[in-house]
Amino acid sequence: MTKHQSADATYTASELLCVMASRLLKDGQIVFAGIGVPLLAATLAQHQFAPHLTILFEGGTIGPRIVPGELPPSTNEQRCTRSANMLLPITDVLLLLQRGYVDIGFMGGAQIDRFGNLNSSFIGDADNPKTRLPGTGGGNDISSLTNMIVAMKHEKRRFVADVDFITSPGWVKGRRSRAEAGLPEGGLWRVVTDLALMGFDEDTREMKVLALQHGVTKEQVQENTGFKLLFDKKVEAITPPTKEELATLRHLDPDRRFTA
Amino acid sequence: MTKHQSADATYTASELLCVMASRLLKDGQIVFAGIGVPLLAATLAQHQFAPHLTILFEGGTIGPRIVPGELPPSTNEQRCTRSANMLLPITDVLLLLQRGYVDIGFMGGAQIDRFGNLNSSFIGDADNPKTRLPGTGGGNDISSLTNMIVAMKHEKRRFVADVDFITSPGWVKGRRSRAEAGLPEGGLWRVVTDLALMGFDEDTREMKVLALQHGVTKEQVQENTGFKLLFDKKVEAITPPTKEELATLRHLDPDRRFTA
Amino acid sequence: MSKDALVEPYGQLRKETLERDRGLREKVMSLEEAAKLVKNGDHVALGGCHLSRTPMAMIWALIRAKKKDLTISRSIASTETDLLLAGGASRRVETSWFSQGLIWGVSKIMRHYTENKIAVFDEWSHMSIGLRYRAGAMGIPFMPSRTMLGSDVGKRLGSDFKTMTCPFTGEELGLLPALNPDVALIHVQRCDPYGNAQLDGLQFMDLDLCMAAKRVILTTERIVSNEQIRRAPDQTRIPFFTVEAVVEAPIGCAPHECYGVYEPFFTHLDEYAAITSKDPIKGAADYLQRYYYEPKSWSDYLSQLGMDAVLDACRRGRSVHND
Amino acid sequence: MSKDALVEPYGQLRKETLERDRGLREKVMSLEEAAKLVKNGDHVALGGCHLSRTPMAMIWALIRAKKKDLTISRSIASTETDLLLAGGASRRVETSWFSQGLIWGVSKIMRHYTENKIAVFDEWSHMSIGLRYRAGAMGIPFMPSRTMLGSDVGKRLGSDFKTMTCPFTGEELGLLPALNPDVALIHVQRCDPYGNAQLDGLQFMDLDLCMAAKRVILTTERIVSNEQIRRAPDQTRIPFFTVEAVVEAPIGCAPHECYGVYEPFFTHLDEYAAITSKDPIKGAADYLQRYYYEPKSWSDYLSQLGMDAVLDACRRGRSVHND
Repeated sequence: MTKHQSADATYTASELLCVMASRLLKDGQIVFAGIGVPLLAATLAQHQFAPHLTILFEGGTIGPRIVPGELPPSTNEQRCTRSANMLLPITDVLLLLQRGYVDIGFMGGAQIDRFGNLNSSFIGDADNPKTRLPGTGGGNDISSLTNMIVAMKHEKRRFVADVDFITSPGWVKGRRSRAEAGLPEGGLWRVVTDLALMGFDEDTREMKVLALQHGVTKEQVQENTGFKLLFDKKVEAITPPTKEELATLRHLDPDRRFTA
Repeated sequence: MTKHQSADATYTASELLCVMASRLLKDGQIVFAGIGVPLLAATLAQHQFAPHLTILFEGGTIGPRIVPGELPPSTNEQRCTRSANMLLPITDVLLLLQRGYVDIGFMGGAQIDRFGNLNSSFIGDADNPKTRLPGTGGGNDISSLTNMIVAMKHEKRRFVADVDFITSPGWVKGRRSRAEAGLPEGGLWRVVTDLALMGFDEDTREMKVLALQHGVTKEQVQENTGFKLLFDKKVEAITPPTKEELATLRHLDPDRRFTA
Repeated sequence: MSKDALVEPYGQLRKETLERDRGLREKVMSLEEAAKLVKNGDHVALGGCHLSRTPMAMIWALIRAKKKDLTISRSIASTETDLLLAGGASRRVETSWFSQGLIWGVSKIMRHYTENKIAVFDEWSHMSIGLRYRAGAMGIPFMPSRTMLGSDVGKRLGSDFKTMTCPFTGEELGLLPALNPDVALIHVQRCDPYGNAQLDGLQFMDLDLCMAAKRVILTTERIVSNEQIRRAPDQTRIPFFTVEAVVEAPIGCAPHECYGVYEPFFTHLDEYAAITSKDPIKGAADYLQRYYYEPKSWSDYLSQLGMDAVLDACRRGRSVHND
Repeated sequence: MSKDALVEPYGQLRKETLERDRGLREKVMSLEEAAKLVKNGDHVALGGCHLSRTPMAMIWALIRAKKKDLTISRSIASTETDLLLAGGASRRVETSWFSQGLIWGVSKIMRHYTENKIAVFDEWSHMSIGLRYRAGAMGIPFMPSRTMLGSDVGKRLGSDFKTMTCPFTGEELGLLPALNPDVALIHVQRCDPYGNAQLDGLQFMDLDLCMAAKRVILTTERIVSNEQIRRAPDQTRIPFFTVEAVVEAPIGCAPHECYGVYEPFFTHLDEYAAITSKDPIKGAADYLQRYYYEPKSWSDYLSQLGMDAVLDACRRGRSVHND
């Protein structure tokens, strides 16, 4: 486990992702969150500054309260439903995305490319894969139907020029190709990693570094990326996780189920 | 109110329709019943010989028990739901027809033609009607999606060569025209009136008298019909309502809400 | 914009939806305040069906507020739509069936307005109305179906009802255009101040309506706490983020019924049928004057119906819970 | 016949449905009797999702009965589908996600069977799987949708996933073929002897599955009287006439969860992950031997899981009802 460190705290890469991702959310939003970091980050945002933010889970839950220390193994079990406002069939909770009720979709990622396409299906050729991964789940639906935040570890083998297989479409082949494929507006909005915060160029839709994690250089980010990154004119420095953020996070996940 | 009479009972036309129609049902069937005579007839069948028959109501009820003397004003109120097996949204109960779960649809009718098409929308030209009627309700869906029984009073103005407006399709223009319009199998199966029981010719799909009510002649039926009827080779005589049938019916509708 | 196209373009529908304030927030207000959320010319879809869970208090408030040019849609329309025509609020109705009820005969008000071409009554099959709302709720522009084919109901709708050949099976299908009403009016047994609503008994088309509509106005027999809702989230049928207004309106469907709370006010409905059948214009005007314009409040309206009638309807309504 | 066409022709689907005995009749039987209703080669859809309300007892019975060539579909597949592959019952899986769960990593059994081309794993988006069942439930041959466009998930499905231009809006749409499984296996908290089932908590895709399938086998925590069901008809989620068999199977999802009754058996799932990750072939064979082939009965299987584990899972499961 890589330890990260600021002036007044030590934290894991997963904790860093959770904190950084939580700051991207706004109070009052409706956030479709996957298991792991997304669930924790959205819950952290609720506890810190967004009490009216609503979490949706793929299993069919609208607006639950996550019980600290009782994190669910996926977003489909009863632990996801505690004190929820409503439960819906799976298809119907996914249809909320299609109807346009959701502000942000929020997932982890195995492999991402310069246009923000995600692969969670095949490593290598799909007809003869090196590794068969679990597949899209709701990822394809979420990425097709709303603005996305992806949180993942920043590694060269994960950040590739072209994913082996587009499981969840970002900006497809860049420029207008997403809209031309028939997909609605929305698309990959932010990528949060342990090294940087990235967005996508308005025209070409190539990945662009917007801000750097505490103590990280542009060169380090580029070195850990398998394609040439764009850098924003004004790359900002991210404030490291505060003690309060980390304390809340550790209260939520005392067993380090998702933050080890 | 016309009084009808057999050797051992007196009854109204509506009572006669209920009794005759109930005899067309079979135990174990799933019957989509409209308000009025259909509801009563299906309930009568349950009480007489079909305890495992299931009634569906358009309001969303599956398998209710009708409380004698508390007949609902339509099939959309809570009186329809007493001791039901399940309640569904309206669209979903109608979709049961489309999925093919329903044996028989059972409605009343305002106007019918020789091919069993029903009109409950316009008397006269639709663009300039003499009378605007309430419309199809579920009639079009039921008649499009399952085998139908229609129960109605036998009057010349109701039995016309061509209805002014096809609200609920029977055999459309006869022969293969129903299938050619894209409608599934099924179609108008039986018409029950206070004068006769009718079906439809297998080839031409024209209305054909199968049996006569007690004391009614072929001539009487033809006289009260606005087009030339076919008669089955072997037109049978219908056994009049029994005392038991009438007693059960009057127990169900003591206020004569639908049987006056 | 939405008035021009039969089916709202998807980009526009999404934009309007995302611009709504969908945060978890209180939205309790009066009938009069809620009425301001309905604009002249809006497509207003009514929840419930026929004599059941009709959002009567909100309709009452809209007629009192002198709304105009509303398009009304409902699975089955009854006296509430009579009064929307007679009160001048609507000149267009989309439904599958429109009259007070079988036992009262054909609505003379509906006949007067439609036969004299004062108002338009667009007829769709019952399932088709439901599937139009459902397509709207799902964010798709149409729903395939298998009814209205071969009938004049389908033909009369012209290009609003299309057909296609299924690319998987070669079958002929009807295509129903999605309907995303500007406003849905829904009456529920209980909801919280945010609009999370729990519905007992028959659901009709209400969940689809709420998901499809651009604004939902909930009237409710009672407002309960959000904590009470959260104790049984699998009983919630309408999610708060679809809802724009919550109005507490006890006996809010009178003289129609609310499942488990009260049955229809049958005697009143008989009287309504009698005076509107005799003379649909004067009868409706007199009825509106007495029950809609003169009462100072919804409670005053209920007083006009009479305490005995209220108690009787409630006694019968609760009977559904008896063994 | 149904094996040949991606979407079953409507006439055939209706005919098969109408030929079923849909009368109100008792259909209680044993796991072994119910297993006989599943034929080799059937498309078997599994209810629940991931680790929730998995119809494990029925799957256990099918593997013990040495079923072959089943096509398995599910919203999200987990250890139950591992075992259907490892037990030789299935060589084709249609789902959106297939592994034990994020915290246990990628299923080695899934990898072994798919990477070595012993079994096929057809991947659809999660909503697409749901809409395929829903189209099947509604009796339409396809459902329009707006996902899988622009992705390799859509491309890889070839002509099974089609597109069209909407005749109302000119928009590009995906078309998902209806799915009417031969059999659906569903586990519920309670149902009556006829198959009227009430489901607490998360519903997943189960209602659509029941409406779509040609035969439904219900396993249930407990069988209640029809009178009990009739006291709260608005709580019924599955209508009896879709159901072919009712089997009482307490703790019937173990080691997965059943909402409000028990949570997953986490320690057992950790052990399962350990032995199948080490060697997916031998690990699965040993697991099947111990938990699937050796036990004399479902109760004997539960004994293998251990009384302490059962009590602990139930204690955690009931906690969802605590304030």
